[in-house]
Amino acid sequence: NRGSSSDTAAGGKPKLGIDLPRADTDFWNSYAQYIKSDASSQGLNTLPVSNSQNDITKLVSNVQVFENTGAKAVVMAPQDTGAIASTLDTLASKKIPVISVDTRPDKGQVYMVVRADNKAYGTKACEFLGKQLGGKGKVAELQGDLTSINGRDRSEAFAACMKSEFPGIQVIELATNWDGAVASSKLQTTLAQNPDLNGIYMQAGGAFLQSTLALLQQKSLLKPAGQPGHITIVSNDGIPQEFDAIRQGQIDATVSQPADLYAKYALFYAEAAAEGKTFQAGPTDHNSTIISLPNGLEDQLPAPLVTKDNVDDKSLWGNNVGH
Amino acid sequence: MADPSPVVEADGISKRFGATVALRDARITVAPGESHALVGRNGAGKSTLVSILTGLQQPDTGTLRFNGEPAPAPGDIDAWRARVACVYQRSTIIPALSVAENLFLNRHTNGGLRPIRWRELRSRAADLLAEYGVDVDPAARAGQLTVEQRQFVEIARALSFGARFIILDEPTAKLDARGIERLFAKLRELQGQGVAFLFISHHLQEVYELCDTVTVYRDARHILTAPVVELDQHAMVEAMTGEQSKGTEPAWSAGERSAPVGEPLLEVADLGLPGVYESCSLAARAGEVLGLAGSAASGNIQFGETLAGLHRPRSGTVTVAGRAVRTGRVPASLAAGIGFVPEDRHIQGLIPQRSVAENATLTVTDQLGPFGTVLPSRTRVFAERMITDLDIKTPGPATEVSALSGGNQQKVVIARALATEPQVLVAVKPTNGVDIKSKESLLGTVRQVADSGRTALIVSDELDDLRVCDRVLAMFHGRIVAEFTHGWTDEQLVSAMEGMTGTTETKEDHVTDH
Amino acid sequence: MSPTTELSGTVPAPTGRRIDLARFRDLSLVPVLLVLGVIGFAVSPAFLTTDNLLGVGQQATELSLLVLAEALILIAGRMDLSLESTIGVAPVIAMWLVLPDHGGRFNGIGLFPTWTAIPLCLAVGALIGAFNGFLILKLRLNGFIVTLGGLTMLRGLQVAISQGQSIVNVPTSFGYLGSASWLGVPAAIWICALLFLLGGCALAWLRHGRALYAIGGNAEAARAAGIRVDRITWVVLIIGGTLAAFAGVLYTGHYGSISAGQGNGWIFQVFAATVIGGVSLNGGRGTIFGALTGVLTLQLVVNVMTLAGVPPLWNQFLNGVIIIVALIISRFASGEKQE
Amino acid sequence: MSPTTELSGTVPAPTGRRIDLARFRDLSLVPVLLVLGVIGFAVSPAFLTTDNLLGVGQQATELSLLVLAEALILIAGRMDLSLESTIGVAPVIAMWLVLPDHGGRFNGIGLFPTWTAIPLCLAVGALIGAFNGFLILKLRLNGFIVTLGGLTMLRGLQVAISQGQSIVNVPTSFGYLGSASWLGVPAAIWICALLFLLGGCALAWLRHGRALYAIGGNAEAARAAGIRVDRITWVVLIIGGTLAAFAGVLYTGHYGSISAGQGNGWIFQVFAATVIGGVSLNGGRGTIFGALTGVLTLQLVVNVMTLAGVPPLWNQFLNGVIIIVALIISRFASGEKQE
Ligand SMILES: Nc1ncnc2c1ncn2[C@@H]1O[C@H](COP(=O)(O)OP(=O)(O)OP(=O)(O)O)[C@@H](O)[C@H]1O
Ligand SMILES: Nc1ncnc2c1ncn2[C@@H]1O[C@H](COP(=O)(O)OP(=O)(O)OP(=O)(O)O)[C@@H](O)[C@H]1O
Ligand SMILES: [Mg+2]
Ligand SMILES: [Mg+2]
Repeated sequence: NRGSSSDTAAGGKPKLGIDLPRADTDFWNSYAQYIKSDASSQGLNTLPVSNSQNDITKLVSNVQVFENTGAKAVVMAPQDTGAIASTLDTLASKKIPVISVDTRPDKGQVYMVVRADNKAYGTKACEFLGKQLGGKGKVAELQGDLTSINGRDRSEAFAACMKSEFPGIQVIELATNWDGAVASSKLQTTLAQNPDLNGIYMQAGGAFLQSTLALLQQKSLLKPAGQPGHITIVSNDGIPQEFDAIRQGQIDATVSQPADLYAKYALFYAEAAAEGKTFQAGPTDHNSTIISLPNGLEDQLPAPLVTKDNVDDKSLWGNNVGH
Repeated sequence: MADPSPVVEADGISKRFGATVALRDARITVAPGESHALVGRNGAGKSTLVSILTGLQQPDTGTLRFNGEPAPAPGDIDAWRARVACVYQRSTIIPALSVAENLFLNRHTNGGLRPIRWRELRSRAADLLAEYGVDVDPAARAGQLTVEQRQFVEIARALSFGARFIILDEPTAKLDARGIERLFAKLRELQGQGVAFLFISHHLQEVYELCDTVTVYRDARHILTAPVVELDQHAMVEAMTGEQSKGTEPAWSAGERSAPVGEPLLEVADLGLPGVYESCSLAARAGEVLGLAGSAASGNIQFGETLAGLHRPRSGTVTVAGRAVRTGRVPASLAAGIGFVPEDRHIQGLIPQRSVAENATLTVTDQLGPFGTVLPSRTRVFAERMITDLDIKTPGPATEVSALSGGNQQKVVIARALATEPQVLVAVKPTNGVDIKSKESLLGTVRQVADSGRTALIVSDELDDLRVCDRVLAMFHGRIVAEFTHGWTDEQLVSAMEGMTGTTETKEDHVTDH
Repeated sequence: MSPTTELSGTVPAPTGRRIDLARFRDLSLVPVLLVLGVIGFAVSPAFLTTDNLLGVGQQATELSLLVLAEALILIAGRMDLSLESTIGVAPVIAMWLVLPDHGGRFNGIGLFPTWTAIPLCLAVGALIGAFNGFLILKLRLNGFIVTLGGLTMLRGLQVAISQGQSIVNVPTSFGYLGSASWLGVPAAIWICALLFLLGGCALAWLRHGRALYAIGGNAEAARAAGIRVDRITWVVLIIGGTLAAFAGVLYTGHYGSISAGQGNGWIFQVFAATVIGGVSLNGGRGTIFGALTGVLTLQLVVNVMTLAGVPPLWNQFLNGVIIIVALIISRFASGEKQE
Repeated sequence: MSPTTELSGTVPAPTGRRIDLARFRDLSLVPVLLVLGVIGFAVSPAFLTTDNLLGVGQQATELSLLVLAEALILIAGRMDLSLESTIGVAPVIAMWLVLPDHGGRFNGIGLFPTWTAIPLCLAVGALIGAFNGFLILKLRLNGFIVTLGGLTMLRGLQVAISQGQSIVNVPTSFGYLGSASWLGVPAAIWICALLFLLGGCALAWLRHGRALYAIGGNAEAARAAGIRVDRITWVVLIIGGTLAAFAGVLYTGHYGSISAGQGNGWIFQVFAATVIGGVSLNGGRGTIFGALTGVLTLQLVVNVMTLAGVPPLWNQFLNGVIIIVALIISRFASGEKQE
């Protein structure tokens, strides 16, 4: 796909501008692969896919290029939900609809937000952990970057749920900047201080899984579920490595953040938007609900909790990724 | 001598830096055991030749042979060092390292993998320094030494290589009289052992004192080589400058002037900087050039710097034209009309990467345009005037000052001090590293300052500098110990600077014509 | 190689050549910009449109102000890494001071009326600069590490005050400059152009501007020449902080909110732009104009790469390669060794 | 600042006293470490346990190797920012060269047998150092910007090769050193201690080690003394790259995979540790031991803050504050101005 494409769209399809938020995490790479394969299998007419490297200013400049090269709809995943506002306004003024994946912009018109509910992630993790621990114990929470909306939603929901449902559980919050090494180091300290730690909630398996497992392995704390001293671990993302870990009994559960559905419905809505279709709030044909936001609509995709029981479910994206 | 071939033989050497031709088809030959002087005006290419002879730079053209054999490969400095040792003009002391390490840099041990025996190194260093009568702890950081001590470390290092040929590029510029004495003693001793020297200096009497043969360079070319005895000072200066030299007595000589009278323009009362100098008082009248002599540790330099506002004295007052100067602040001193030529142009004098014009006008940026602006046109005009007045050799006012030769750089520093048209010019070693011709003109400039009804204070230990003075005060260990009106003899002044003076000599006229 | 090299044409170059070269030093990135322009033009017809170029210009504004600040500070022989945090924390503190203490998603303490937001923001920037100056000049701490600590501390302060959220409900007055257009060109571009012009003129023709070069070149010599080194350095640090805060104002208007990660990681770009633009890290060298070409180069690289549709995975790699290539071109265009 | 200077280098003080101060310069962080220890002890009984302290030690290993590398390079008067990317890209390239071309989640080209992974990784690090050396010493480009470009480029290369994935299926031989324990102490700690010891001894007692100080102190003078400045600098850059690659080996073993963001953003910490540890950014000064105390300080700060349960929102702020306070303490403990 070359940039100097002619103005006549291939197959008469409208041009779509797609920006990837980053290329250095497993989750977003899977998303990128799905986008690529879905776009080519559906014969969509995409402009060159850009990558904003987790930098809002790059995103804005990429979107500007989309505008200038004739995009009829834009798919983006603004990791900074505030600073995208004026770009959304500009796009709205040019009548270019926007599909926002994974995050919900604070301000500015969007055609559709495609995401799973991050608050629900936190709540699900809390409920699972609370039940497994029988409502008491100590849980370390490996948070993300404090400036990330998704991380914050997960933290808030997790904290709120723990407080109301499982007041007997003490939560130790550890800020990590999405960095596995920082997570490992803080977890190690926490373990030295609280040898009786019996639960861990990792807000991003992609970032923390390997370093946490390596640490626990080194400390001989990776005991199978049911044994005394077992630390219950709930992760988040649903990447294949987490599934492997669940199968081996190293962790107990993860929340599958559906990269495949993100890609699929991002493209679906982009295509629809470019063709001028509209949607209403309410249940959809793909097991989700569209809710209405002050500044647009949001399709809340299902985010199933994966445990040993359903880890081999073929419909989970983590079981289909890659090759 | 078994081998009659010269220790070094350079022929047809050319070297250029951008637009500057530093050497043009130059040659030099030094015979074994010979003490060979190389003289020439600032920028004549002497130091460039040195860096070529020592392998630091490669000539553009020319051949170079040591003892009849071709020179070593350019990168192989060790091989060069075996043939020739050098005291460079620019300091090669590394301040953060200890004295001992500086002395034995890169020769700590024989093998690269053999651990350094520090204790042994220090004792070797102590022995070496003792030969020069330098009393410093070999474990001290070199950065803490005085300029003179550093120079001795440098000299000791070069001489300790055991090379049969040693180059000294202005080694005496940073030494006081006693230091020079010690150096020469050492050099004569080595000469007795058959070591050959190439000696560069702007003090021609040193050439006569030490050397057998002299080579003169001018404008990047070889002019002549002759036995020293066959070339009197006139002829030598003539060869250097290419001009017929005029009378014997320089125009600025203080010889027959009548002592100026009138109100003192500069008055210093009871000035003291703890640990450096104490209760120093002096007064200088308009039209007077006052000398402040003193050896390295006498405190005379710090005294001069204090007048310029670089140090805040503990006690005492400074008055210029009857008005008290706020001490310890350079802008206040400048505003009071004190101009300043600092001791070391590299440290306090120049902004190396800025232009000659900018450096020369640094003190007068407030006069180069309205409303705090600095107009380039005025800056250039101002600088061009300075360049002509002081005869600064530069391609133009926009040239980076670092591309000038040392002597010309010094002139830029003086230009900077004169730019403010100061009432009182405080000049610390104003002719440091400056060639004989430029020295005349620089001292003439200082004299002119006084003659135009202002006053100048020359802080120096160089007798040449002090000869221009109407009056000389000698400092020793932080006190003013003697005063001479014109007509003093070198011996009197030197012994005063060394603290061996009876106070009786003060103010007595020993009129002797020289 | 033997030291007996052969004579190779000793044509005495006419004097003045060196001076001219030195003058062209600031222009050494111009060839790079031209190359980028040609590539951009070849790659996409959208490149040479007003829309695209104005877009590039506006995206460059905030970074360019940081670069202006850093260039001034570097010329004076210092460094300030904390600029990248000032651009975020100054607006946040201003908002915290002016926004009402209830009702919004982000609540302040409502201490000052809303219209004071911009002055307050600038004042915070100045204060940060003054604080850095205090540590560096009074306590004589190492400037690099002080401002590195400052970078972390101020970013942390921003996170703490804003609780990690973006602040969306900024007063319109605060957002105006970053979002308005004057005569069809974004106001931010006008303002930056003006500030660069002012900075450039000050450095070229003002006494205190010239003093920066002297201080950066040899502070001791500047002091001996009567320049108030510490005072001027301090003022420059304060101006730097203020410019960074002002960049924060523009950023906020441009992107519609104060984002929690505002400026995060920019300091590398700031240094890259400043130094490939010819400003020396050792002080005393460089011009504002050179720094500007540095920013434009970096910004054009991103633009051209997006237009060219570089595969996302190779994006960052190419970015790095291009910085190095730009450096090589500008080194050989200026003919000067860089140390 | 008042313009009154101290009299530098006038009177050679009655020897002994000043030298001792200079020697204590390397110890100037020791008071800071003590204070941190006391705070840690007060804050939690878990602080002074073997478990915790060994944990801190192991967490410090990878960073400490980068600091060792940077300290050597800084002492020789250069800088290398790209170390933070070398720690990631070297292992990835090694994996790419040894892993089979099918079957795994990450596929390589299987060019070499698996056991060569570590040597290959080190060789890649050395190559990166050599490449930097080429650009800096042969093309005479500015080292700061070259290695800044290198940082971006290498990080991009890592993303491109690994396709942004973490590489989990590393050969056990590759992961061994980072995860093993010898005599109850992590192998990584033994190895780092050994390397620091070697580095420290080389700098103190070997001619070529001392040459680094001479080069960093005054390269021209070093050259005049017969030191092969460029060659030694080049070797130091290569050693630096190799150490960073080795840090990558330890990292991989320690954290169980080669993560795509390995080392991201570390260079700030590397500089902070090195400089608060007393190594001069201008070259020619500092010791390996000082640098080590710098790393330990940074690591202990994180440890103590975690033990103290500092609220996450204030974490980063405090971190910055502590760096500055440490700097102040060490400045007054050593009694030296830092420039
Ligand atoms: N590296 C260089 N780059 C540019 N010009 C240089 C360089 N080295 C020397 N020059 C120029 O070459 C000329 C000769 O300089 P050199 O230092 O050899 O003179 P010199 O005879 O030693 O003078 P002085 O008596 O002042 O020491 C001068 O004009 C100087 O500016
Ligand atoms: N790379 C360079 N570019 C421009 N000028 C240079 C360069 N290297 C040396 N020079 C200048 O060439 C001249 C020759 O150097 P030299 O060793 O004579 O130093 P100097 O300035 O005369 O020393 P001093 O001031 O101590 O007498 C000096 O003026 C020096 O500043
Ligand atoms: Mg010379
Ligand atoms: Mg000279």
